[in-house]
This record gives sequence, structure tokens and C-alpha cells, in this order.
Amino acid sequence: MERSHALHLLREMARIRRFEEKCAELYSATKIRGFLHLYIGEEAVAVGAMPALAPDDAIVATYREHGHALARGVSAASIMAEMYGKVEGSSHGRGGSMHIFDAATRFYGGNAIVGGGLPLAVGLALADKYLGRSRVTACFFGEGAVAEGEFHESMNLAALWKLPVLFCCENNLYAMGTALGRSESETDLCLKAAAFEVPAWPVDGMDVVAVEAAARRAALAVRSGGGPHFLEFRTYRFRAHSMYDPELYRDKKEVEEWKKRDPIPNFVSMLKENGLLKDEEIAQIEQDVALEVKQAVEFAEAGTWEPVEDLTRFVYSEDRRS
Amino acid sequence: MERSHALHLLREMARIRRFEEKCAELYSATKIRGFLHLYIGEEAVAVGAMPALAPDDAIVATYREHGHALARGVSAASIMAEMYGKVEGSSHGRGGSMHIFDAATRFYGGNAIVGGGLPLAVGLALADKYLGRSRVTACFFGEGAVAEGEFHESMNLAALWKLPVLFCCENNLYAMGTALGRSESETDLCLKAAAFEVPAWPVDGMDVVAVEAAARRAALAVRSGGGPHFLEFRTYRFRAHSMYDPELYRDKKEVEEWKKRDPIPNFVSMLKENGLLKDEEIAQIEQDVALEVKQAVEFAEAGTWEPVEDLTRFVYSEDRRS
Amino acid sequence: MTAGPQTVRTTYREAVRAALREALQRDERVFLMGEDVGRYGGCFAVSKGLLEEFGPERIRDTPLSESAFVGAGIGAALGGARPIVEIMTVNFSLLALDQIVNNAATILHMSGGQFNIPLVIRMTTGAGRQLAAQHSHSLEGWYAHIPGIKVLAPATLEDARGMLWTALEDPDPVLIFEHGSLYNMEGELAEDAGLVEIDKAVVRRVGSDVSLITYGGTLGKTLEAAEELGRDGVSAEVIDLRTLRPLDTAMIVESVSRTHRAVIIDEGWKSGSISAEIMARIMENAFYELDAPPARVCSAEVPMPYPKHLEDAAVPQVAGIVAAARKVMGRRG
Amino acid sequence: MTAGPQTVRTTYREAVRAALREALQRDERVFLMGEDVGRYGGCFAVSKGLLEEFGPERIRDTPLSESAFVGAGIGAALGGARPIVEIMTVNFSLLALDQIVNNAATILHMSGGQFNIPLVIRMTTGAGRQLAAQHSHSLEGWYAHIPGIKVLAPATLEDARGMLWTALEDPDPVLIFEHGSLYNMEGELAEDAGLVEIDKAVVRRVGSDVSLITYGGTLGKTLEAAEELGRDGVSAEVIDLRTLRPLDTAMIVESVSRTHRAVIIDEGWKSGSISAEIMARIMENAFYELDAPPARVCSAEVPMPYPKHLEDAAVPQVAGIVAAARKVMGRRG
Ligand SMILES: Cc1ncc(C[n+]2csc(CCOP(=O)(O)OP(=O)(O)O)c2C)c(N)n1
Ligand SMILES: Cc1ncc(C[n+]2csc(CCOP(=O)(O)OP(=O)(O)O)c2C)c(N)n1
Ligand SMILES: [Mg+2]
Ligand SMILES: [Mg+2]
Repeated sequence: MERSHALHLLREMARIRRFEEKCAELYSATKIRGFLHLYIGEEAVAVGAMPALAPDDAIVATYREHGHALARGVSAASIMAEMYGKVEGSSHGRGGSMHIFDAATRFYGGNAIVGGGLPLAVGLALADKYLGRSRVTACFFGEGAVAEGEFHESMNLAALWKLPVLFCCENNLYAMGTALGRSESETDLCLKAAAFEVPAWPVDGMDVVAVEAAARRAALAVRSGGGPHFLEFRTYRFRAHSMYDPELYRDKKEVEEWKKRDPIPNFVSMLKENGLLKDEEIAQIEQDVALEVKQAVEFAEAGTWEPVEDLTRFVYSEDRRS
Repeated sequence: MERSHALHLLREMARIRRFEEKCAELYSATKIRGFLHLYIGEEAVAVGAMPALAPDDAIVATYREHGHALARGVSAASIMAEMYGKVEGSSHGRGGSMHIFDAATRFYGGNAIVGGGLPLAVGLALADKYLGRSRVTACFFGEGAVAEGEFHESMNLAALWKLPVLFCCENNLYAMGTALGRSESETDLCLKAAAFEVPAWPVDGMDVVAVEAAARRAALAVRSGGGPHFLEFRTYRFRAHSMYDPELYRDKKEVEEWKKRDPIPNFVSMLKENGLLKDEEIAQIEQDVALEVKQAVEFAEAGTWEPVEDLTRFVYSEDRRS
Repeated sequence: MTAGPQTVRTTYREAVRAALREALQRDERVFLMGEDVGRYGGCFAVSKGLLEEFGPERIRDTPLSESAFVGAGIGAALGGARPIVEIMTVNFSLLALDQIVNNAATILHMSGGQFNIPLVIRMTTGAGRQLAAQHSHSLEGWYAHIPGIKVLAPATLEDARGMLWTALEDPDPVLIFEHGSLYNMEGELAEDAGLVEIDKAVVRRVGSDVSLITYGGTLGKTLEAAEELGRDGVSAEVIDLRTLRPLDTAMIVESVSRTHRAVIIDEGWKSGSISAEIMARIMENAFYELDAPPARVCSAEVPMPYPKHLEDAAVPQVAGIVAAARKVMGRRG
Repeated sequence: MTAGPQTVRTTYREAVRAALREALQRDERVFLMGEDVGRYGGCFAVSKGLLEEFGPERIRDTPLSESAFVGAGIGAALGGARPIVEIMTVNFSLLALDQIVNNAATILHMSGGQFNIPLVIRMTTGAGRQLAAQHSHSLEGWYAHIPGIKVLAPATLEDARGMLWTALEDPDPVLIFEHGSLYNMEGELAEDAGLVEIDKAVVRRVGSDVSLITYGGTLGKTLEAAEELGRDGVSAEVIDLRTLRPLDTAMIVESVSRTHRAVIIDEGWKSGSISAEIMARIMENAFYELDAPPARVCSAEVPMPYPKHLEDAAVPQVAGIVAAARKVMGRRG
């Protein structure tokens, strides 16, 4: 791995971590409202997967999507402004934390219905194939979504039509308070993909290098006409499901065990051991990230409230031609 | 196999065949209306499966359910009256061909939504397990239903909770005009079950003996706490999907090939070869069946039209206590 | 008779098919997707022959998975295609409702106007063929509750022919409900029939005593009822709503303000039907114009029974419309 | 003050929980099933503690598969159990709509009365917590369109406590909609509170000038508005519908016939909402009693925006109710 790329990965993970720590703070300060789902602990997945995607590829995510949006290149400022509900937000303030959208980076949300994004991803890929474009659609979703019928219908459709979808399952072992073993009779998720003849493999989702390698391999296969691929990223969320969650369903110890596998310090150690990272560089990254987060907050604070008279905008397109 | 049981199986298949041939006639005579889906060609499945079920087991079927109803013991007369829309029908005439229900035999329909019966079967089995009863629920559905999300959700729920459901997939290769290979990326349906750790095996659905053996084995496993089992019955419908179907999607030749495997004459030959069946017995069966069908039609013809004043009955229970 | 445009004898089914064919010819981005639209020829034979003409990429048979293929239609529209998704019947659309309500109708808004969804969904609706409780719903009025979608109900050959193209030109999701009993309707259609407006109701029969307001499958019955009323000296105006969302309130109010009486005819179950909304709009906008309370002729509140006599009794019929209009006119029987 | 029954201070959440606990204690056939009702304690903490008390067979966490577990609830009811199915929020119920409409609401009819379905489905509804477009629907009025189900909307502690048991005694499927903003509502509840009727609306405030008709999440706001109107010399009656299907038309008509004016307050989107149905029933049954056209205060027809000021503007508020009532009274501002 190139040193510069390694630094990039580290920086991206740090951006997500610090950004979301700030979000948690701002939630307590009631600046951010609604549901807020943090990605902390899972950063290696989004950060490792994004380099496998080209600028005109598409991304579909869930309500836990700040990390994906940041890693994809949606600006921290516009995401923060969105969570403030300001016009300058990535979705004009209409969506909030669960509905980050960004046309420039082909970021198709932000979906608060578990499994709801999967058919969209299939359709985006269908359009690409139909229109003869060589693009990939990456669809991120939690392991909880695997129980939903839409997961199976989408896998089948994508496989049947050999569509360029990269299914990225973020298996963080819990769907809210429901452990995988209490929601799936068969917990090996790759077997679900096998039932549709979709190539699948599990990946250590706490290791950004492993994630990237797997994502590149799978994305390449998808892009070269190999049909959909399925990756199971084994990861863990360090925080509660949302800001309302008292976390009755899992052991503090289990969380502590997983924190030992924190993707950021572990990557730092690895880089240091290999002489790829200097302390000053870490400091620089932290400083840059802190500044970015600070500026994002300032941007959001300075943002505009949409006038109430505009309440019913965005229900139908303003330009009546399609 | 006992001779008397063999005769029983033959008789049941003949009942279904002749009954439905009459239905087709009555449809042309506009005595029966709406959609009419014939089971002709698939008789070995329902007939072979039913002996594996006890009287207090439950059955859930589809819109192609005359065969299951007859084999389960719903009277031909009440099914025919139902298709006439008469009060004497198994569903008071309200349901027609697609909605045969019968409390006495725990026959829970007749469902015209593909896949719609699967969750019901899971629930019936859940009630049995919850209430500590040792009963099995057999759920029949076409291979087309396997693409529906509800199939996967139901399999998972049944397996996760180890519920006594016998999933009976009638793979007749077509869902209306859509061949299995054009609706499933993976056409080995037993692999779908494997993705939920549900034991599954394919069965020659044109051979009533094979069907019965498999159904008995699976039902026993289910009944003794082995959780859900999945059987793929490989079969074929000799007639059109419904009376409206011009059958553009399959070759006459293919149909002819399958007709060589007609479960009734083949079973007859087998029995004869083994000296288990005499010609007089065949004649007797045909005569009995003809009489039964004739009486069913007479019963239906003599039936009553429900008064229009009763139109809004059966929307809510008449007895207001549950 | 003045020389009008040349007409051809055709059916509603053929008119929809012609519209599909034209759309496919006119725009490469258009494709048709749904259960059995290809090999089978469409469950109501609407798309028969199109597979042979346009091939399997453009006439795309789907597996039985309503949620996924409707959602895929939404995604494909987002991705720059112009999909026409066919759901066999409205009954099965319930399996795709989450995709329709939470994605198709909502993404434009949630994205702050960034992503519009130029998707057309067609489905068959209605009763009348003894298909019983799970195959006879009339839910188009129910769908009209959802902001973010448009709901069309072509009741004439012209609209069957013309609404599809207009819908395809719309930047937002449009649902088209074709009443199953109309497919065999025959009549004359202008040879050059094409695009029609979709945001206006139309007066199908001019009258001065009472406004009969309807759409879709009940237009024919309502026109018959109007004729019968006419023979009886009651001049009934018949309004075909054509579009259930947005409703053309202006035309409803204008007509009722002239006739001072109204009957709404709608195959949906009465409670919470679109006819209730029309009552409310009349109340809100033309209350002081009314000479009598408007009436509704809707379906009985019962899952559709199979027997013909009960099905007939359950859905609006000419006699019931005439009776309701007479009552609104203050006449007996 | 006469000595009434002993009361306890409680919340709506606790009242629902007490009802659940009682049901579980009273009838072995009853169990609760839904996403995260057990270990997590319920996404709104309603079922907190019940898993510990009743064990995992009776407090049953389900996978994310709304269609299957709602359908399993239907099947279990058919099989002799008395399931209470919790759908986290009404938004997710769209995934189970086929099961609700085509099975729960329909099987009694399709089977000619043989199989009734004693099932209770509870779900949270409504906006008010900045949860944006996919988590803020108010679809209870929409559900009320479906024959074969009953739709309840408990708005008070008493009803939160009492409706569940009555629903469980009902032989047919009952949907209970709990407005998310009510869970923290505190108040006094009779210690011996229990079963309540579910087929009658209730007058929550007597008045003579205008009938304010509402239910569920907007009852509190409507009562506030009534107080404000009172200070202004307008005597407003407040009707809590409690049950949206069947609607207590008699009480609506009786009240409006006394006050001659009505405002309907409903958090559903205006077009095609239950408020339209109420307008229609008033029109059909009390037209000649009206001194002015009734008005509706509903939600704006937009997917719910995230920012607080827009969400507040989108849903009915006290000021809007007061203004509408004033207008119906013929008063300015
Ligand atoms: C269809 C649907 N049902 C229920 C919910 C409520 N809910 C939100 S997140 C969640 C858990 C999802 O878990 P998973 O898919 O594993 O994603 P994670 O939150 O772990 O990233 C649930 C049940 C929902 N949003 N959508
Ligand atoms: C949800 C749903 N979608 C579509 C239909 C229309 N339809 C009726 S039967 C059928 C084919 C089903 O095929 P399969 O499950 O294989 O059963 P088979 O008819 O072959 O017995 C279709 C598409 C339906 N009834 N329900
Ligand atoms: Mg998870
Ligand atoms: Mg089949």
C-alpha cells in the first residue's frame, strides 16, 4: 500500500470518528434532533469500500450513513447543516441525519426503512446496464435487513439480470437490540447470497486494508460483468443504536472486547510498526479534522432556516418536464 | 404398500382429475366464473402428501387448491357448490374457486395472493407450539412464490423458532408464463431452504408413492420437534394456468413429454405390474368417482343463492365475543 | 356532421398497447417491466406482441417480487431510464406499497429536490369479473391520499391512448389505474390520437340539474344513468375526474355551482373513499351553492363476494346512480 | 368534591404497559410479538420489563420481517392463540399491508364466516419528534378505509389502559394506534381502571357553539384550542372519536345538530383523510342543521420535513384550530 493512500484511509476514518463525536455532543445540546445513529466503530467499512468506487458509481445507504457520505466526498459542512435542518444542508435541511442525499457524488441516501434501499440499488444498476453504462452501484445495509423479504427479492433480481450491484452488508451483530442469532436461523450470511448464486465472502470489517482489498476485488468483478457480489463486513458499533437506546441487550464486556479491535488505533499501530506513519502526521490529521469539524459546525450554525411559506416545496418537481 | 392404501391413493387422484375435468366443462358452460386454476397433472402431490397429516393438522394452500381440498376430505359437493357461488358451498359461496375454506378439516384456504399463505402457516404452527399441541401445518405453494419476500421471511421465522411447518413447494416449472429459470437466479430450490438451515429435499412429484414417502418422513421429523422441513415436489400442470391463458410460453412438445409421466396411468401401470390392481377395480373407481362428481354438480345446481340483503355479512363476526 | 379527424375502431386494450408501443418507439430510455408482460403477453393481454417487437431487454418479465421490481423501477428512474412498471392488479400493489409511499413519493422531498423520479406504474383495478375478495379492490382513490405521486384513471379510449405519454413526460411518479372491465370496451379513436392533458377533469355530458361526478370504471354506468335521468326530465351533467391526485377542484366546484346538486360515483368502499374527499371539497368550496346535500354511490363495505348477484349488488350500478340522483333532486323512487 | 375512586399518577406509556401486563396475566393464550419488544424493552420502552416477567415465549422478539410476523400473528390467531403484534411504527406497517388487507381483514368473509381472526395489532403513529419523512406518518385514518378491521386511537390514559383488553375480547382484527407524542403524557388514572367500550365516541368537553371533532394525538391540542376559544366567548364542544372504524356517526351528527358548526382536526394529510369522511357523514346526515360549512385542520400535504419549524407548520397546532373555529363562527382572526 502506498503511504499516501494509507494516510488517506486514516484521515477518512478520523474524519468520521471526530465528526460523529461532535454530533453526539450536539445532540445532547439539542442542536441535532430526531434520530441520530452513529457509525463509530464501523469506520473501516465505509472508508475501505469507497476507494473501490469510481466517481460515477452510485451509493445507496441507510439511516446510519454519515460515514458513507463523508467517505464518499459529501462535505462535512453540508452534512452538519443537514442535521441542523438548515437550507445549506445536503438535502436542503428536509431530511436530517437519516436522509443525506447528494447528486454530485451520486449518493442516493439515507433510507430510514430497513431494507428499503436495496430495490433502489437494483434499479440504479438496472438503468446502468440498460443504458449501456459501465457503472457500479454499492448498497450498504445492516445484517438486520437480511431478514426482510426485500433483501431476498433484490438479491434474486440483481443476480437473475446480472446487474452491477455491490451488496455491502455491515454485520455489526445487532439490529437495535436483536442479536443476529436471535433474528436469523442461519447466521452465516454468505449462505444467503449462495442461495441466489451470488458470489460472497466475509471480510474483517475492523481492518480497513482487508475491507479495501475485498471491495476492490468485488467491485472489479461487478464492473467487468460478473453480476452482483455480496460482501459481509464483520464489524461492531461502539455506541448505542441511536441516542435513545439504553443498551440493555448487550454486555459492557462484549463492547470492551470489540473496542480492542477499534479500526483506527489498530491501523495506526500497523502503520507505525511498518514505519509508514509518523507522530507528526497523526497530529496533523487530528488538527485538520478538528478544524474541518469546527468549520462544519460553524457553517451549520450560520445556516439559514427555510421560510415556512416554502413548506410544501419538493412534493412535486418545480420544473414540470422530466 | 398395502393394497387398500394403494387403491385409496388411486381413487383420490381420480377424484381430483374427474372433478376438475368437470370444472373445466362447467366453466365453459359459464356455471363457474372468476378465475379457475386446474391442478390436473399435479394430483400425486396433494394425494401423496395428505396421508402424512393427522386430522388435527392444518393445511394452507393457494388458488390452485381443489386437489388439496378434495384430498383433505372437503366434500366434492361443497367445493362444487362453492364454485357455483351457492350458500351450500364450503365458504358459503363467498369465496369461489380460489377460496375454499373448511373448518372441519382445518383447511385454511385458498389464498389468491402468491406467497400470502406462508406467513399464515407459520402462525398456525406458532400457535400449536405456543399452546403445547403436537400438530403440523402443511403449506402448499408454487415455485413462483419462492421469489416473493414473504417466502424467505416465513422460512426464517419458522426455522428460527423451530415451528412445525411442512413447506410443500409445488414446482411445476411455471409461474403463469414465467419459467423457473427466468424467475430465479438459482433454480435449485432446496438451496433456498439451506440458507435458513431448513432440511430440504426434492421429490418426484409425478410419483404418488415417492411423494407419500417423502411427506411422511418430513412430517414425522416436523412432528417430533425437528422444526420446519421443505419439500420440493417436481411436477407439471397439464392445463393452462387459468382458463384465460393462451399458453404462448411453452411448447406443446414439452407438455406432451410431461404427460407421459401422468401420475395416474403410471401409478395404474405400476400397480398392475405388481398385481395389486384389477381392471374391475379401476372400473369401480371410475364409476364411483363419476357418481360423486355427478352428485356434486347436482348438489351445486340445487343450491341456494344467498339473499342480496345479506350482502354485508361476514365482514365482522356475528357473535361479538372472541 | 363536420369532417373530423379520421378515426379507427379500437378497444381500450389496444389503445393502451398503442400507447406503450409509441412510448417504446419514441424514447430508447423507456422499457416495460412486470410479471408476465413478455412471454405470457400480459395477464390481460395488454402487452401482447410487444416482446416480439422490442425484445426482452425492453419488455422485461419479472419474478413474483412486487416490492423489488417496483423499487427497481424507482431506482431505474433515478438512474436515468424511463421505466413503465406494470403491477398485474392493484391487489398485488400492496406488497410494493412501502416502495411507493416511502421511496417513490418521498425521495424528491427527502433529497431537498435533488432527485426526482420519472416513473410510471400501471395497474389494473376494480371488480366486475367475479374474482372475489383478493382480486377486486378499487384502491386508486386510496392511493390519492399520498402526496408526491399522481393518480390517473383513464376511462375512455382517448385517455387510455394519451395519458401514458403525458405521464412519461412528468418528472414525478405517476400511477395509472386501468379498470379491468374496460379492456374490451370498443369505440372510435382519432387516428392521430396522442398526448392528453392529465391535470384537468372533463365534462363528458353537459347538464344543468345535477352533477354526477365519477371516473374510471364507473364512467360508463354514470353516462347510462344520465341518459335514463334525461328521459325522466332530469338534466344530468357528468364529470370524469380523470386524475384523482391532484383533484380538479375548480371544475367540480364550477359544475356544482351551476347545478346546485351532486352525486359522486366511485367503486371504492364508501368510508374514506375519494368520494368523501370530493364531498369535503364541495362542502369547503361550494356549500352555499348547494340546494341539497350531495350523495355518494360507492361500493358496499364488504370484501368482494364471489357470486355475481352479490358482486353486482356490491358495486355501483346504473339503477343505484339513478336512484341517488332522483333522491338528491328531491324525487321519489 | 365527591369521593371518586382512588387514582394513581401514571403515564400513557405505563398505562399501555399495565394493559399488556394484565392481558398476559389474565389469559395464557395472549403473547406479545414484535421487533425489539423483549431484550431492547420496546423501541418506545412500552414493553420494558415484560420479558423478565413473562419470558421469551410470551414476549417474543421478531426478526425484521413485518410481513411474516404480522401474517404469523394472523395465523396464530386462527390457531387459537391471542397474539398482540407490535409494529414499531405505522411507517413499517406498509410492509405488512398485504397481510392486513388481504388476510386479516378478509379471511372471515372469504371463508363464509368460518374463520375469525382475534388479533390485536398495536403501532405507534404520528409526527412531532423530527423523525422526518419516513418515520412520521399518520395513517390510522387511511387504514379506516378497510372493511373487516377495527381502528382504535386511544388519546387518554384511560383508553390507553382500557382499549387493549376490549380489543382482545373482540373476535376480529383490531388495530390500535398510539400516537408517539403521547407516551410521556402524565395524569391521574383510576386504580381500578380497566376495560372500556370501543364503539363509541366521547364528548371530552361540552360546548354549544361549535363541535371540534378529533382523536388521538390531536385531542390535547384541540382541548387547548377549546379553552382558548372559551376565553374568547366561543363555547366549543370537543369530541374524541376514539374509534376510526367504525365511526360513531350518531354522536357526530348529534353534536353537530346542536352546535350547527364543526371543525375536524386530524393529523393525516388532508386529501382523502378520515376528516373527509367525517365531512361527508355530516353532509349526508346533518346538512340541514349546519349554519356554516365545516372546516378541516389537517396536516399539510408534504412528506414530513425534518426541521422543527417546518414540522410544526406541517401538523395541526392550537393556533390553527382556533383560527379555523373562529372562521367557522364567522369571526375574523
Ligand atoms: C422496515 C423497518 N422496520 C423497523 C425499523 C426500525 N429499525 C430501525 S434500525 C433497526 C435495526 C436495523 O439493524 P441493522 O439492519 O442490523 O442495521 P444497524 O442499525 O445495525 O446498522 C430497526 C429495527 C425500520 N427502520 N424499518
Ligand atoms: C402477489 C401476487 N402477484 C401476482 C399474482 C398473479 N398470479 C397468480 S398465479 C401466478 C403464478 C404463480 O405461480 P406459482 O407460484 O408457481 O404457482 P402455480 O400457479 O404454478 O401453481 C401469478 C403471477 C398473484 N396472485 N399474487
Ligand atoms: Mg446491525
Ligand atoms: Mg408454478
